[in-house]
Amino acid sequence: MPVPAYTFLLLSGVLFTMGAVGFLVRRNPLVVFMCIELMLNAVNLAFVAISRYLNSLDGVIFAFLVITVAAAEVVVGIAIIVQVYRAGRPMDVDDLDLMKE
Amino acid sequence: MSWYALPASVPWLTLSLVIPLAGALLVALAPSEARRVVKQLGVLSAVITLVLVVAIIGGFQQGVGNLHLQFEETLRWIPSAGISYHLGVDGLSLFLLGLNALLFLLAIVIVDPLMPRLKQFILLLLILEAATAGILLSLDLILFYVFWEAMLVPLYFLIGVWGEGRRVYAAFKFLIYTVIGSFAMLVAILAVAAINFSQTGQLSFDWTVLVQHPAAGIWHLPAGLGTIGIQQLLFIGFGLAFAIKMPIFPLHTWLPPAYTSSPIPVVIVFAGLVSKLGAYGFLRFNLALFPDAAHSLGGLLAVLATIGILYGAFMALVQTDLKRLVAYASMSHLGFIGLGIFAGNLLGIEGALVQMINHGVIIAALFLVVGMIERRAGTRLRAELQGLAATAPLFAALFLVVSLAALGLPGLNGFVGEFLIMLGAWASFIPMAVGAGVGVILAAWYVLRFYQGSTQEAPPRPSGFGELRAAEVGVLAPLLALMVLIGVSPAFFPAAVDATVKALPVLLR
Amino acid sequence: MVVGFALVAAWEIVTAAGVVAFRKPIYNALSLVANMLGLAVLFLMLNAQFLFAAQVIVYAGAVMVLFVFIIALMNPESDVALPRRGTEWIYGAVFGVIFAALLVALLFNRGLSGRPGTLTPEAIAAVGNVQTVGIALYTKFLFPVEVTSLLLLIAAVGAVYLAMRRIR
Amino acid sequence: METLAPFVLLAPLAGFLVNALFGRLLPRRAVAWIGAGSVGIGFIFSLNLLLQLLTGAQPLDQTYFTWWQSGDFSVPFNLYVDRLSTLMILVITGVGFLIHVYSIGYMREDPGYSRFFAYMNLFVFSMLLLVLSGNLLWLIIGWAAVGLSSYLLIGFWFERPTAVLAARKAFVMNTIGDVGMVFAAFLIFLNLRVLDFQGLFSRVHQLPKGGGVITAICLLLLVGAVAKSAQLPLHTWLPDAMEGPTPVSALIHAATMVTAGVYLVARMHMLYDWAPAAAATVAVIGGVTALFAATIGTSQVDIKRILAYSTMSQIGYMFLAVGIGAYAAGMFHFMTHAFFKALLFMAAGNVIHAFHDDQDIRHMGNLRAGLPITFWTFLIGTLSISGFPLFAGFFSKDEIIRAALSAPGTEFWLGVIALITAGLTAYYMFRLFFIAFGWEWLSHDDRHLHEALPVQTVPIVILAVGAVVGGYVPVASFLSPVFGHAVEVGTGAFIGLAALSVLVALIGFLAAYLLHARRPDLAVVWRTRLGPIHALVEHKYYVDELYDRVFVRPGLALARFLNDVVEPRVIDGAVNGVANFFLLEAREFRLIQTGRVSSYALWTLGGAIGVVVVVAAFLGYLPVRLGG
Repeated sequence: MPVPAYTFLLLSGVLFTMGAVGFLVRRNPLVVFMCIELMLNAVNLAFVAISRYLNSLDGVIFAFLVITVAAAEVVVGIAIIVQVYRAGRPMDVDDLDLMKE
Repeated sequence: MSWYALPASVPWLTLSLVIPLAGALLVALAPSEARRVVKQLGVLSAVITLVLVVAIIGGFQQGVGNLHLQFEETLRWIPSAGISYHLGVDGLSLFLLGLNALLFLLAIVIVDPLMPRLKQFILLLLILEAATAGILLSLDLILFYVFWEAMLVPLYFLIGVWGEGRRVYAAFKFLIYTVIGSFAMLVAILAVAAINFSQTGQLSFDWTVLVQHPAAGIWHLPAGLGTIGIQQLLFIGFGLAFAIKMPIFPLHTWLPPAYTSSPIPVVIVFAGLVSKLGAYGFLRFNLALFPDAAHSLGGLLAVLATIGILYGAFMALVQTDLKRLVAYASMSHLGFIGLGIFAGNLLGIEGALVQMINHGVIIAALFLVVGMIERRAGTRLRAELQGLAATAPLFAALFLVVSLAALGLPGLNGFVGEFLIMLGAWASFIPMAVGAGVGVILAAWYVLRFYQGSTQEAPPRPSGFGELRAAEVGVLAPLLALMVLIGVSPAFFPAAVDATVKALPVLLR
Repeated sequence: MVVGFALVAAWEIVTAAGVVAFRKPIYNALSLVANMLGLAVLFLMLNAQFLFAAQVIVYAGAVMVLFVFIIALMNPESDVALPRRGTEWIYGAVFGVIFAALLVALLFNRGLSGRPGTLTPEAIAAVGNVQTVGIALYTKFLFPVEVTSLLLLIAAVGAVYLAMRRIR
Repeated sequence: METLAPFVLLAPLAGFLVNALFGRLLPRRAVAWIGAGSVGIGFIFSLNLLLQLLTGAQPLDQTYFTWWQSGDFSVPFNLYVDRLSTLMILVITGVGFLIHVYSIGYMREDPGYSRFFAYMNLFVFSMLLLVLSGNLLWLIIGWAAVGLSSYLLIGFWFERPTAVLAARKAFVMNTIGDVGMVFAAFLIFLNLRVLDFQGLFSRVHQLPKGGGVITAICLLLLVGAVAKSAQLPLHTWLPDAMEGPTPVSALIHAATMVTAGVYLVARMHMLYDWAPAAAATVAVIGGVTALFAATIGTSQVDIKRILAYSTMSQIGYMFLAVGIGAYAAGMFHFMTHAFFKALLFMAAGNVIHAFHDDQDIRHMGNLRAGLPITFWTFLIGTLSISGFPLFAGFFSKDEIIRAALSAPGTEFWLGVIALITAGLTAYYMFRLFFIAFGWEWLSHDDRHLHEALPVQTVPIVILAVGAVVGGYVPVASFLSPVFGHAVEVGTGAFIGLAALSVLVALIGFLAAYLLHARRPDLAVVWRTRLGPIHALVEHKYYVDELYDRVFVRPGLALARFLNDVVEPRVIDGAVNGVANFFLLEAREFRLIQTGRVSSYALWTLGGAIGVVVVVAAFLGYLPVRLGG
């Protein structure tokens, strides 16, 4: 095994953390979405890596499903962003606090 | 009750979850303008559920089955994590299941067909019914947790959207409290499975597995701060969620605003059933999985429960809003249930079990009465009501029976539970039983102030207070019948639950 | 192999930093495309050819086109113009560091364990990667696949609905 | 006997159900027939039971169904018919029937006619249940049910605020007694593992005689008895209970329910014999209450309240009797008291009706012409209660005084108290009689007083017969299978003691005659001379005021304090304080409900970290170890 499994997982963890931090610090909703994609991808990497090292396909299938779900999420999310943009609101997630009481 | 045997091939318990959900689906598909159809669909699915549950109760056989569980269903869910879809019913949950079906039927029946967003209201009620039934039936900790959280969502909206007064505040306070408790419980659930894994090498969230291997061990606090038993820690984790839900003093401050803000159909199931789920959780998990901790912490909780009895009674004495009054009365009664549970002996626990049913019946009836008063008089303030017995004698008579049951008159159902609970408490902690006795006296005081203040003296106020209609009598009738039945001849109750309670690990220590 | 992995890993981290750090959304988007392509390469290294294809087509292709398209359409202002407020980002960074540290600690403390399955690369190669995945998808994982397809349908309907109505 | 006993119970129950459910639809005549008839049927069944017992039938203990069964906690519903309970049910149904008949006339103009009879039937049923129950739990159920019917009937005229208050007071005080009895049941069960009487009586000797447990049991039972029988210190509800209709006072607050405490002690006599200290307490409470209530009775002006204090006083006698072990004497007095006190109340009811619901005796007088039957029967009742020779009260009261005086030690002093009380009784009863029924000094000849209907006077006449001849019923020997034979005193002592008590009664009579018939001016002089003492007695020793200051007001004040200060400031304040403490650093995060996605995400991430840490620690993946 030329590349040990945990290196993939390490990379996955780093990518996930970067995505999470980005999600927290960025306020442009589009960028926030991209950070989510980054996190999802990081998880996919972990799935596939473990799948590979355990000689199983389950992780691959799961990653496939994650990709699908992510696609669906992006579609709906972007639709919402477009709506907000058309309503003339600023592109800042911190100002989107309609969920407040 | 062993009246007959139900065929084992039918997934009865799953059906009792699915029917309300199917009803919810049908309601969702119905056009919202068709108000009558929407309501009738709701009533119909609640009726079918009730019939099904009664059939289950009739087919329940005392002392049969693995760990006395019957109608068990197990489906693989996440086998690698030891999580499964595992349902079953035993003496702890049997009658609560019936109460669940009955109260939801009543709640849907009394929904005003002209209320705003009727369709969504009934939809949420049906979903809530499935969630609460799921809580009672699930034997897998994760499944239980899922239902526990699922209950929260419809309840939050039912209060926040259709409530009155500071409804959003009330709903949010309830939500925050509950979520804090749930978090503690989730951590404890994971920990229970992890500890079981480290002790037995088997990863399982199944109650039937975990109950056979109580957690053992002691955790040494860092820096030599002493030790704490693992069971005690887990007990507190679960107990926090259940204590908030019951609620146990002093975790009750979400209750008065939540009950006061809820519309009457919601508060019937909220006070009548959801509060009991906390008590049920104590029995199902805390007493079964952590028997040692139940012994060591039971005394403290019994003290808190007794304080709750007295505190709720005193608070009820001076409330001016009838709904708030009943809310505190409910808290006081729940103190009794807690006391019975933490007495940790056979009679105390059986008393608590029967009192859970009684409390559901009584509190639902009290809130129904408050709703009837409010609908007619347009007010809930005690000071603005008087002498209603003169214009509505039938109402006063039924109200009287409900009040008497609430104050624990021997011969009605409230007495049965209170007697057994205090007997159990007396066997364990005499001062707590005496405190509960003082609570009974206070109950006579505040209930009669409530009853007499609104129905007696003259002249009648408001003057145009109308007599009950047949439909309203019909709604109260099953509750009154249960009050008398359980009060006079409750022998069927221990006959069904005895085996389960006797097998509770806390009693075997 | 190790050298290749090191290169791709570096590439991944750099592009991810780009996604988080760039001020103009179009640069973020382009960084993300680069990141996803790198990830696809990693999938290939892990013997997941099917996923490699899916990643390139769905993510790097469809999803990113959508992003870029929207950015071009709306031309949103960059973050620079917005004044910095609050202290949340500090919490974010702190939590992120803790989280990463935790993951690393866990990984190095215990390593990996698990029960290996039978689908070694050789076994997969004997049938063919796509065929193996396909068989698994439509037999063992049929239900999740169907549920996911339903989810996609709902998402499509939802997106159309959202696009049609104007919110206040 | 097996088949008959339940019917005694079922007859009034059926009457109650019919009148309660359909009473408003039925004609008044039918309501009356059902109400009185069902009790009459119960009386016939009771007579049959008596006949069977007299012809040698054994006491019956029959179980009908199980109430609760788990572990060794097994409570059946069983009826226990022996001579004691048979005596009780005879009085309850017999006197009860007469009072029901009387009510047909007395309540004829009341709009709540069917409600009244329903409540009355409910009471008779509950009282029978109390008496016939074969175990402590069902006795408690009957105990509370009579309290309920008493509450309902005191507050029968619910438009009157005073009636509503009186009803609530009675109920709450009785609840105190109920709780005491329930606790007694706990102690009995936890120590002896039985609740049914047969088992209890056979096992009571397992406890050490005079020990703490048996004494505690008896004292707790006594709490219930004291509350129900309006003895010190739980007596204040009974005078207020006179707010109810007069037949109610006659039936419940004179003849039957208030004597339930006596029945309880008599029924539990094996326990009290085993706990001498508790039995002595019963006797002392009884003696003190008898004197206490009699003194109050001398100063009241409301005709029903005087009778109420008289009832308290007479029940004090019964408590005294059962406390010193003279159970048969206590039950004997119970029976004669039922006759003459029901008679007195019903006669008083006729007077009150004649005066259009005015109950002040100072407004009455000279009733012989207007209400002849009532006048003469009331006189018979007065003579009987005062203990004039050959009347029923003479025999029963004498038996108690004799038992007390002939006993050694403190009981002798109780006998002296009983003697003094006998004199006071004669005084206040004849004071009442002279002022209300009167001599010539207050002539209202222009008044058009009407004697009551025959349906009201006939029951009174029947009771008057009972008040005369009741003393010749051999109650003691009838009850001897239950209590054993009473100690016989010699003839000389018998005559001497009888003469003593007659003498005392005569003194009371003469005092009343002098002060209230002969020289009313003297009464005024003495009243001013006794100023403070008279005020103390007239205000019933300020017990009501004391309870109000010590219990009611502090209770409500505590409740208000909890509601206004503790709940909002302390408990809720602590909750909010905790929330504020944790969220102080990040004001923008106020209680998570910022509505901002990023703050939600922050919480989520924090939660995830927490879960991972805990789980990892439990699984042993971290240097810190939790769990086994």
